[in-house]
Amino acid sequence: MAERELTYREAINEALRQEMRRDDTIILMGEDIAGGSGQPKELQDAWGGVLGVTKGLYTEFGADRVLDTPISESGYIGAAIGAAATGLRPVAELMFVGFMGVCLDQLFNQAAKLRYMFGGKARVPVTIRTMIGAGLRAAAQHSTVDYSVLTHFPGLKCVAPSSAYDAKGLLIAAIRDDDPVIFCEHKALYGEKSPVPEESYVVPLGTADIKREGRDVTLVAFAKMVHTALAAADELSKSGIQAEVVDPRSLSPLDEGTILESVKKTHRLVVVDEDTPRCGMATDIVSLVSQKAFDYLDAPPQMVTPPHTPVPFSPVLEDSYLPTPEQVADAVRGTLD
Amino acid sequence: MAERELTYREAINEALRQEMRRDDTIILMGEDIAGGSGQPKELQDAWGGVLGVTKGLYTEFGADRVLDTPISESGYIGAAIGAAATGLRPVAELMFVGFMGVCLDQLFNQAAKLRYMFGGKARVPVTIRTMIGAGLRAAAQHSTVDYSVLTHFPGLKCVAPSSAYDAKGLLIAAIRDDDPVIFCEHKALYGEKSPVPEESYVVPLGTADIKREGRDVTLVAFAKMVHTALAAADELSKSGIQAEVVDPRSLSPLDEGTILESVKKTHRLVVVDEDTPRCGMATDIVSLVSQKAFDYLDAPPQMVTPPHTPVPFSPVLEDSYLPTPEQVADAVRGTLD
Amino acid sequence: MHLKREKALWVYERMVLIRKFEDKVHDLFSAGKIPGFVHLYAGEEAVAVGVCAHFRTDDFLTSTHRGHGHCIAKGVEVRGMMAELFGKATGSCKGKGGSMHIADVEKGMLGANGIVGGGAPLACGAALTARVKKTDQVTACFFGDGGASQGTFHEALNLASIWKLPVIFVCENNLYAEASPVKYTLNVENVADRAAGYGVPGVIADGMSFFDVYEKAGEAVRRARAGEGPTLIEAKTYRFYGHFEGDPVNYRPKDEEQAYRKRDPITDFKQKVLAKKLLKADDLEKIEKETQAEVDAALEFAESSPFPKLEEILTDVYVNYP
Amino acid sequence: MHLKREKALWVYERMVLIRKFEDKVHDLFSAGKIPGFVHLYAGEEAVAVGVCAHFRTDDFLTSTHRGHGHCIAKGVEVRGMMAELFGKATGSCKGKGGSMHIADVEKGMLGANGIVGGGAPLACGAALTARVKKTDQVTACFFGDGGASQGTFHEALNLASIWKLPVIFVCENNLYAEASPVKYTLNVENVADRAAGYGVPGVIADGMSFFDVYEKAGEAVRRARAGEGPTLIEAKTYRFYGHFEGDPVNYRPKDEEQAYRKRDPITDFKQKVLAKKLLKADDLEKIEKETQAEVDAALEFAESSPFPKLEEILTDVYVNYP
Ligand SMILES: Cc1ncc(C[n+]2csc(CCOP(=O)(O)OP(=O)(O)O)c2C)c(N)n1
Ligand SMILES: Cc1ncc(C[n+]2csc(CCOP(=O)(O)OP(=O)(O)O)c2C)c(N)n1
Ligand SMILES: [Mg+2]
Ligand SMILES: [Mg+2]
Repeated sequence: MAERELTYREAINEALRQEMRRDDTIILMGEDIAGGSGQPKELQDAWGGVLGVTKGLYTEFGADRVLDTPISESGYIGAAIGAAATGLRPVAELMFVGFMGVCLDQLFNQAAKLRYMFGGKARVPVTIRTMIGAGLRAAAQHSTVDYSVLTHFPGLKCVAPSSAYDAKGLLIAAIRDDDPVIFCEHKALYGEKSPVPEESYVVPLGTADIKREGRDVTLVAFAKMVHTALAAADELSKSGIQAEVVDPRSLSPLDEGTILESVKKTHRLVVVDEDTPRCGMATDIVSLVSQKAFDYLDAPPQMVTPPHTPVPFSPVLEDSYLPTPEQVADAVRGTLD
Repeated sequence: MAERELTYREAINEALRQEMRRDDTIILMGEDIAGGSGQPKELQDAWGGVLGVTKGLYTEFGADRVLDTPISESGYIGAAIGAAATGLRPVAELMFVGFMGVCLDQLFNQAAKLRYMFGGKARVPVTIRTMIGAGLRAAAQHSTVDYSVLTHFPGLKCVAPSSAYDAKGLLIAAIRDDDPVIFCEHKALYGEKSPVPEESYVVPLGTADIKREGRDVTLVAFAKMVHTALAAADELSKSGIQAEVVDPRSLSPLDEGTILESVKKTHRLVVVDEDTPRCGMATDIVSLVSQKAFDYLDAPPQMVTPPHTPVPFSPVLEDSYLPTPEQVADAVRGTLD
Repeated sequence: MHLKREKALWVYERMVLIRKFEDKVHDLFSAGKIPGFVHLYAGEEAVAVGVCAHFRTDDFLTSTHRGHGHCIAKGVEVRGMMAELFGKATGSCKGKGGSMHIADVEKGMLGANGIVGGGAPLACGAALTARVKKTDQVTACFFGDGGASQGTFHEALNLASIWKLPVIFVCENNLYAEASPVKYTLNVENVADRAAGYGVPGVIADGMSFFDVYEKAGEAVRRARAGEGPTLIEAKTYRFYGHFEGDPVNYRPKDEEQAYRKRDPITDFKQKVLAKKLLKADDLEKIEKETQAEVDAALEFAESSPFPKLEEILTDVYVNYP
Repeated sequence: MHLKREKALWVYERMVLIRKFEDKVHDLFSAGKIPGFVHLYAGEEAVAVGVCAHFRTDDFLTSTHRGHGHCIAKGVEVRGMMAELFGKATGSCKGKGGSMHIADVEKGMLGANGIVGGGAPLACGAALTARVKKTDQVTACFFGDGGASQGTFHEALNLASIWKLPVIFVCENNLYAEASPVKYTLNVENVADRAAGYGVPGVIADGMSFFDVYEKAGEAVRRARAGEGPTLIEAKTYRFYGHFEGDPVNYRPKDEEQAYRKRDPITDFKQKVLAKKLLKADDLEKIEKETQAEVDAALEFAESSPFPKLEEILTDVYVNYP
C-alpha cells in the first residue's frame, strides 16, 4: 500500500486535531483561526486561519477550545502564557513572525523567564505557532523568518520544520513539551507533500535530521532553505560532489552533535539560512563548528543568506533576495578550491 | 594642564546638552527623564532620568524639548520615530533594554524599515538611548544587554560605548546620523571616568578602537566586557602574553577591517561578550573571523559569554554569571596550547 | 457644512478615482497580474475623502494595510501607486514596498502599514513635529475597528490627549477585522465610546456619507489646528470587497452586503450634490471619464515600466552606511 | 459590608505584617543589607488585603514591581520572601528572582513583574484556565496608575470584557509613576473612567480604607465568580516611601505626604474595628507583637540561610532540556 501523503498544512492540522482529542487542556487561540466567531452558525469557522491551517478545528472542538481573538497579540499571547502557567496547554497563533514586535515582552520576558525567575516553581507549556518566510510577495513586515531572535532568548525553544512529516512530529512534541516553544511554519511550504503516518508520533525537540547523506561538504539549512540546499546538492552531485544536508529542525535546543559529526566527516561547512546575516542562525552554526570542530575544517566555513536588508516587495527583487541553489553550489565549490 | 575627566554619565549628559544647544530640532523623550512634570516648579526636573543621566536638561531646555512620557513605550518611541520622519531629531530613552519587548515593533518594523519600504523616500534620524547590562542585582528583566537582537535587524544601527570618551563622541555621532541608532549605555559604567574634551567631537559609527595593543591574541569585547578583557590582558601580560583588545564600539555597522587586521596579526581570537551565547555578538564575530580570516587562525576561536540562561538575581549567582577576567585569561591560554 | 463648487468637484473626483482604481486592481489581481497581499478600500471612500477634504498638502496622515484610499485622498499620484503594486521601478516606493507599504512622505502620506495599530504612534510623532515647530499642521491617523483592540491605539490616544497633539484619530469601523465581526471583538457598541476614557471628544460619523464625515472631521481639524487637542472620530462604514484579494468573504451575511452596496457613498454624494444643484450631471460625467482615463493610463504606465535593477535590493537600507 | 471577627483578625494581621515587613526592608536597604531594586508597599495595605480578603488559596493574582503587599495578602510566607530579597537559596524563588520577581504559584501568586503592564495579559490567562476548566476561581490583576498607560492594560481589559473573564483589574492609583504625577500622565480624573469604553463596571474605592476596598472588591469578586465578567476597580492610595529604595522623593509636596500619612489605612482600620467593637485592643496588640516576631524571625532565617550553589545558575531555564 502506498504511504499516505499529506501537505505540510494538513500535517499541522492533523497534529492539532489529534492532540486536542487526546488532551482537553489544549486550547487554540489566534486571530481568525476559526473566523466568523459571533456570527450565525453557517458563517462560523469561515477561514480556519488566514491560510487555512486550522480549518475545521472550531467545528470539531467548539468555541470553548478554539478561540478567535481580537487583534491584540500581547493580550492574547500573554493570556496563553498565563493559562499555561495555571494548568492549560495552549497553542496560540502569532499570524506572522513579523508581528512579534507587538508581543515580544510576553514571549521573552514572561514565557521565557517565569520558570527561572520563580526558582523552578512554574512551568509554561505554551506553543506559539507562527508563519515565517519570504516568497509570497508579502513585503518587509510579513516575510521575515527572524527565528534567530527567538533562538537567542534563553528560556524559549524554537523549531522550524522543513517537511510535512517533521511538521506533524515536531508540533506534537512542542505541544507536549513543558516549556514554551515557538513553532515556525514556513508559509511557502504549506503545499509541500510528504508521507505522514496517520498515527500520532513525536519528532523530539533537539534532534537534527540528515536529509541527504554525503561525504564532501556539510550543508546546514533550515525550513525552506533545506529544499534549496537539497536542490544545490542535486546539482553538485552532477559534478561528483556529494553534499550532506543537515536539517537541525530544532533551532533551540540545537543538536550540536549531528552537525559536528557531519563536519568531522566532510571537513567543510556551508550554512544556508533565510534569516539576515548579523547575529543569526548562520553565524550561530558557523561559530559552533569553528569552535568545536576547527581542526577538522579544511576550508573556511561559509554562509549563504539574504543580505542585511529588509525583504523587498518586487517579485524580481524578492526572488534574488533569497538564497538560490546556484549560490549554495558556488559557495560549496568555493570551499573545495 | 591636566586633561579634564568626566564620568560616562556626565559625558552622555554633556553630549546631549551640546547637541541640543546646537540644533533645536533635537528633543528628548522618556519616562522621568525630567521627573515631576506637571508639578509646581520646585518639584520639576526631580530625577533627570532614573539614574540621573539627563539631569538638568529640562531646566535648561524646558518642557517643549524635554518631554517626560507616560509608561507607554510603543506610544512615545513610535512618536519619536514619527517625529523623526517629519523633521525633528528626537532622542528617546528606553529606560532598560529589557523593555524592548513592549515597543519592538516600532523599532524593527517601523524605524528600521520605513526608508527601505518607501524606496528611500524617508529618513528616520532618531536615537534611542537605553540602559544595558548586569551587575546591579536588577534580576532577569532589568539586566540583559540584548544588543545582539537589535544588531540583527537590518535598518537599525547599534552602538555600545565602553568609556566616557567614546560615550560622548558616539552619542553625538548617533544624534547627527540620519538613520535610527540604538545607543546602549552600560549601567555599571556610569561612574567610570576618562578624559573627555570639552568641545564637541564625533566618534564615527562603524569605527572600532584598539584599547590595548598586543601581538599574541585578539580579544574582541563590548561595553563593560572591554574592561573585563583589559583586566585579563593585564593578568596575561604577567606571564608574557600580549593580548590586543579590540572594542568595536559600534555593533552595527561593524568595523570588520580592524577586527580582521588584528586577527591576521595575532592569529588567535577570543570574543568576550555579556550577551547570551546563541545568535549573539559573540557568534557574529567568531563567524566573521572564521569565514574571512580562517587561514590566519592558529587555534579555534573562542567565546566567553554568560550561559544560555536569564540573569539570576542573587549576588553570588550574578557575579559568577558574568564573564570574569580569569575565564577570559583561561580561554586565551586555551588558544595558546 | 457648506461645500464650494471647486471642492465638490475635487471630492467627487477623489472618491471616483479611488473606486475606479480599486475596481481595476480587483480585476488585475483576479487575473493574476498583481501579486502579494492587497486590501481594497472600495466602499469606504467617503471617510478618507471626507477627512482629507480639510487637509493641506503639508498636513500628515498615517494609514493601514488598506491604504490606497488614504493615498489618493491625500493626493498621491495613481500612476506611481499602480506601478508600485506591480513592483516596478517607477512605483511610489520604487517597487520595494508594495500595497502594504505604499507611501509618499512629500505629500504627507506617511505610509500604509502592515502592522495593525502600527501607525498610531507615528501619527503622534508627526503631530509632535508640528507642535515643536509651532506650525498648525494636523495629522490624521486612520485605523480599523480591529485596530481599536491594539495597545498602540490606547497608548497613542493617551499620549495625544495629555500633550494635546493635533491628531485626528479616525476609526474606519467596517464591521469586520478580517473574518471577525466587531461585535465579537468589542464589548461596546461604538469605538467612539472609548474617547471619554481619555478626556477627548468621541464622535460618530456615517462613513457612507461624505457630508457627515466632512462635517465631523471639520470640527476635529479646527480643534486640532487651534491647539485644542485630538478627536476620535468613528466612521461607520463597510468594505465592498473581501478583507484581501482572494478572500471568499464567507463570514458576512449576503443581505448585509447588499444593504451596504445600496448605500454606496459615491451614489449618495452624487444624489446630494445634484439635488442641491452644487454640481451638474455634466460635471460628474466628465469626472467619471477623466478618472477612468487616469486609471487606464496608470495601468499602462505600470505595465510598461521596468522592474527595479537587482542592485536596488541593497540600497535605501540606510542613509549613511560606511 | 459585614466582617466576621475571624476575618477581621486576619485582615489586621495581614495589613500589619505587610507594614512591618516593609519597614524592616526599608531599614535593611538603608543599611546596605539588601541589594537591587526594591519597591515598598507601605501605605497601600488596604488595597491588597481588601481584595484578597475575598480570595481563596486557589484564586490567582498577578502583581507588579511593587509586589510584597500582594504576596503577603495572598498568604505567601514572609520568611521565604525575606530570604528572597537577600538572594538566599531558601527564598521563595531560590534567590533567583529577587524583589521584582517574587512569586508563589502554589499560593496563586503568579509573580511580581518587572515590566509595567506585564501582568495584565497573564491575569487573563489564569482566568481563562478557570473558564475552560469550569471552576469558579477568580483572578486579580494589580497595576498602578502608571500601568494604566500601557497597551497591555487596554488589550487585557478588552479581552476580559469580550470573553467575560473572571478578572478583577485593580488599579492602585498612588498618584505617581516613579516621579511622574498621574495628573500629567492622564487626561482624565480617574482611571476607572476607562471602564465604560469596554462595557465593564468601573468603580472607585478609597484605597486608604480597608472597608471601602473590601466592599467594592466583594461585588467584583461576586460578579466574577458568577460568570458576569470583569470589573475595573481604581483604589485611590498613596505610597509612604519613595518609588524605590534610594529615591530622594523630591517630586512630591511634603504636605501631601503628611496628609496621606494621617490617613494611614492601618490606623483607620484599627479605629473602626475598635469603634465597632469588632476587635479588642488586646487582639490588636497581640497581632502587632506576633507579626513583629514573624518579621524578626524571617530576617534571622534569611540571614542565616545559605546562598544558592553556583550550579543553580544553570537550572530552571527549562523543564526538559536534552
Ligand atoms: C499586529 C498585527 N496583527 C495582525 C495582523 C493581520 N491583519 C491584517 S489586517 C487585519 C484585520 C484588520 O482589521 P481592521 O483594523 O478592522 O481593518 P480593516 O481590514 O477592516 O480595514 C489583521 C488581523 C497585522 N497585520 N498586524
Ligand atoms: C515597560 C516598563 N516601562 C518602564 C518601567 C520602569 N518603571 C518601573 S515602575 C515604574 C512606575 C510605575 O508606576 P505605577 O504603575 O503607577 O506603579 P507604582 O510604582 O506607583 O506602584 C516605571 C516607569 C518598567 N518597569 N517597565
Ligand atoms: Mg475593519
Ligand atoms: Mg503609581
